[in-house]
This record gives sequence, structure tokens and C-alpha cells, in this order.
Amino acid sequence: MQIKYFAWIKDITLCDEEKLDDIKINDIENLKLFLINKYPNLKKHIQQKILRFAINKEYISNNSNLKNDDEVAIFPPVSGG
Amino acid sequence: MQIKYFAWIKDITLCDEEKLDDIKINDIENLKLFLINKYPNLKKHIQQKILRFAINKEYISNNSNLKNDDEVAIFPPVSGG
Amino acid sequence: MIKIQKENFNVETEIESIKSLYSDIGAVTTFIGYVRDTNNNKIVKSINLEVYEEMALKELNKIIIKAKQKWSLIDCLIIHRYGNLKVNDKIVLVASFSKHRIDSFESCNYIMNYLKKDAPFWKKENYNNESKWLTNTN
Amino acid sequence: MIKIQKENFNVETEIESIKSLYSDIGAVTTFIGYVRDTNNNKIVKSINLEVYEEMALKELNKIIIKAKQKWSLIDCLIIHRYGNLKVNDKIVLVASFSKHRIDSFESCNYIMNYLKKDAPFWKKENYNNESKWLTNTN
Repeated sequence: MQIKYFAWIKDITLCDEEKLDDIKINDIENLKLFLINKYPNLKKHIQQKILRFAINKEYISNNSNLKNDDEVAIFPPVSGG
Repeated sequence: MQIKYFAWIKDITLCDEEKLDDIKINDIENLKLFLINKYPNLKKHIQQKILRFAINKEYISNNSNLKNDDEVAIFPPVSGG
Repeated sequence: MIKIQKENFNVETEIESIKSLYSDIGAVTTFIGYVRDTNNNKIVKSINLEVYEEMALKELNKIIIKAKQKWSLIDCLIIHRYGNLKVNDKIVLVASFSKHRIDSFESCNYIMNYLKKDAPFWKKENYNNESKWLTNTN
Repeated sequence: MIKIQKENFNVETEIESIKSLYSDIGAVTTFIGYVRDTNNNKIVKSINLEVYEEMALKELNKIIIKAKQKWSLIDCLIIHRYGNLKVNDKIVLVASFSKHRIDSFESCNYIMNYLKKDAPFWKKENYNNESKWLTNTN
């Protein structure tokens, strides 16, 4: 599974993306727990629900299952235009 | 007094403008009577109140006095833009 | 700025000539009107645009002043052409320059509405064998 | 058409490249966003614009499809830049092409609103000694 980080999330993860093929994460809630554990500074943002998640370039609003070939993106509120 | 005609009004008056210095016309209502008399084909348009009048490049909505050095414009509904 | 002219205009050049004066402009909304090939189910060959120029300048200036009272605008540009225009030719450009998006959007729309209602311009459409003076509707 | 690019663009050229395909376009509304010299009372030196490009293309395409369902549109153009942009640089162009004015105005506004809400772009403003990631507000 490919995880992509954007904007100031990258200042916390210190990487643009990472591959998590060997780790068993089967839905978004699992992924959140994994991220909070690996990046404690993400905890408050994930708990405040200000981050947005996309699976394969589509926004998701509820918990969703994840497959091994999914591309998951995690990012803060947008500011384009 | 200078009278200016625009758009299809000119097809009736057969001129763009005319000077009426020797004719005593002291307000817009007088001018309307003069125009109806001189250009009978204007009558129905003047009576239907679809024409707009401007004195010295300012719209007027009521009867207004006219001075000899005024520029009066008579035109149909606009269609710019 | 208000320009009433026969000549065509370049949108990039015209916008840039105003934008380059101010570094606090964040938003520009423009409206461009063109001569269409068809109107009221008739094939349009060209149009003649007549203007009462001195009064049009006054009216457009008043509209800009009113828009500046209603919205926070840095500048405004109106270009309106007259004379004989062909299908695909530009007729009008309205551009509203502001810090923020909403001011430029709403004022550009407002200016176009009043331009179409009050500015003394008249279009005559030329078809194959006839011509017709138009009246703006809402 | 949707373009996500580093390079600047010429508004006249971009509009004309679409307008020239259709002789029934009578109305084009555009919105252009620029980098301002000040924001939140701070002097802006430059901005960095980050994009999740593949998703942005998908999202912008969805927004155009929704706009075409709501209004009678002939075509739409969105150009959004990314990378390092200086004060006065253009950031975004949205252009809506239609027969009549109202469709182009309302759809252009709608597209900008959704672009700012959903399209995955992020601005970081660079000031004299610090930088700050922005969040769009309504």
C-alpha cells in the first residue's frame, strides 16, 4: 500500500510517501492508529478530524476498507485557487 | 437646440441629428408633440413610451424643461454588451 | 478605465496594463461578449454597433462609481467596441480587480447587468437578406 | 480542458484556443487569481504551491461535469499553476464558455468555489523569516 503525504503533513512524517506492503492495515481506522503510533505529532490532527483521506484519488468520508494495491493520500484542508 | 436620433429612430427621421433653434420648444412634452407632427411614424412609439430621452447625456424620466443650448437625445431601448 | 473603440483588443494586454499597477490585486473577474453566428434561429452575418459615445462614457463611469460603492474594488476596466463587427469578434470586455474573489465576481456581474440596461449602445444584426435592431431583455 | 502546470499562461491565447473552436459562444466569464504582496498583514515574498496532480485532475474534471449538468455550457477551461510563484504571478484561470451570459457567470463562480473547497492544492506563503501553510476559508 502506498501512503502519500501533502503540505505540512510532510513536515511531521519527514517523507512524501511510503510503502507499507508488509504491514497489515485493512481499513482507514487501522491506518489512523498506525500513523498516530508512528508519528505522535499527527495524533491531535487526526483526532480533530481536520485531515482528509483519499483512496485512489477519491475522497472518502467514512471508514473504508483498504487493499494492498491502494494509494492512500492524507492531507490538510486545501488552499488552491 | 440639438436633437440626436439613434438606431432605428434614424430610419424614421432620416437624419442623425437636427438643430431646432428657431422653433419654440420649452419642454420634453412639447418636443414630443413636435416630433409626432413632423414624423407621424414616431407617434405610436412615443405613445407606447418605449423611447428614452436624455438631456445633455443624462437620462430623464419625467417631463423636463429645455433650454436653447441643450442637447436632447431620443433613442430606443439599448442593446449593448 | 473606460474605452469605447472600433478596434479589437487583447485580453491579456488589457488586464495586464491595469494589474501591473497594483501588487495587492488577488482576483480579476472578466466578462467577454462575442458576436455569435446564430440568434433567434437566424444565421447572423455581421452586426453594426452604434453608440452615443459621450453619453456612454458618462453612463459607464456612473456604473463603475456605483460598483465601487458596493464592493471593495481596486480598479475596473470596460472596453466596448462599435462599428461593423463580424461573427466571432469580441464586443465587450468588463474586468473587475480586487483583493478578494467575491468583490470581483459580484461587481463584474453588476457592471454587465447595468451596462446592458442603461449604456447607450445599439446592435443591428445583419442576416442574409435583412437586418434587425435588437433590444436587450433581462 | 484542464491544465496543471508550472509555467505562466497568456489569458488571450488560452481563451482564444477554445473560443476559436465554436462560433456559437457569445459569453466568456473568466476568473484569474494572482499572488498578492500582503496577506494577513504580512508581506509576502513568494508562495509555494503544492499539488496532488492526478487527484486534482480528477476533482477538477468532476467539478466541470457538475457545472455542465447545472448550466448550458459549451466548454470550460481550468489552468492551475504549481511550484514557486512570485508576487504578481498568476495562480489560476477558470473560464466558462456559453451562448448566454448568465450560464458563464454562474458556472465560473461555481467552479471557483468548488476548486477552492475540494481541489488538492496547498499554498505555503513565504515571508521575510518564516513560512506558513494556508487553509482556504469560505
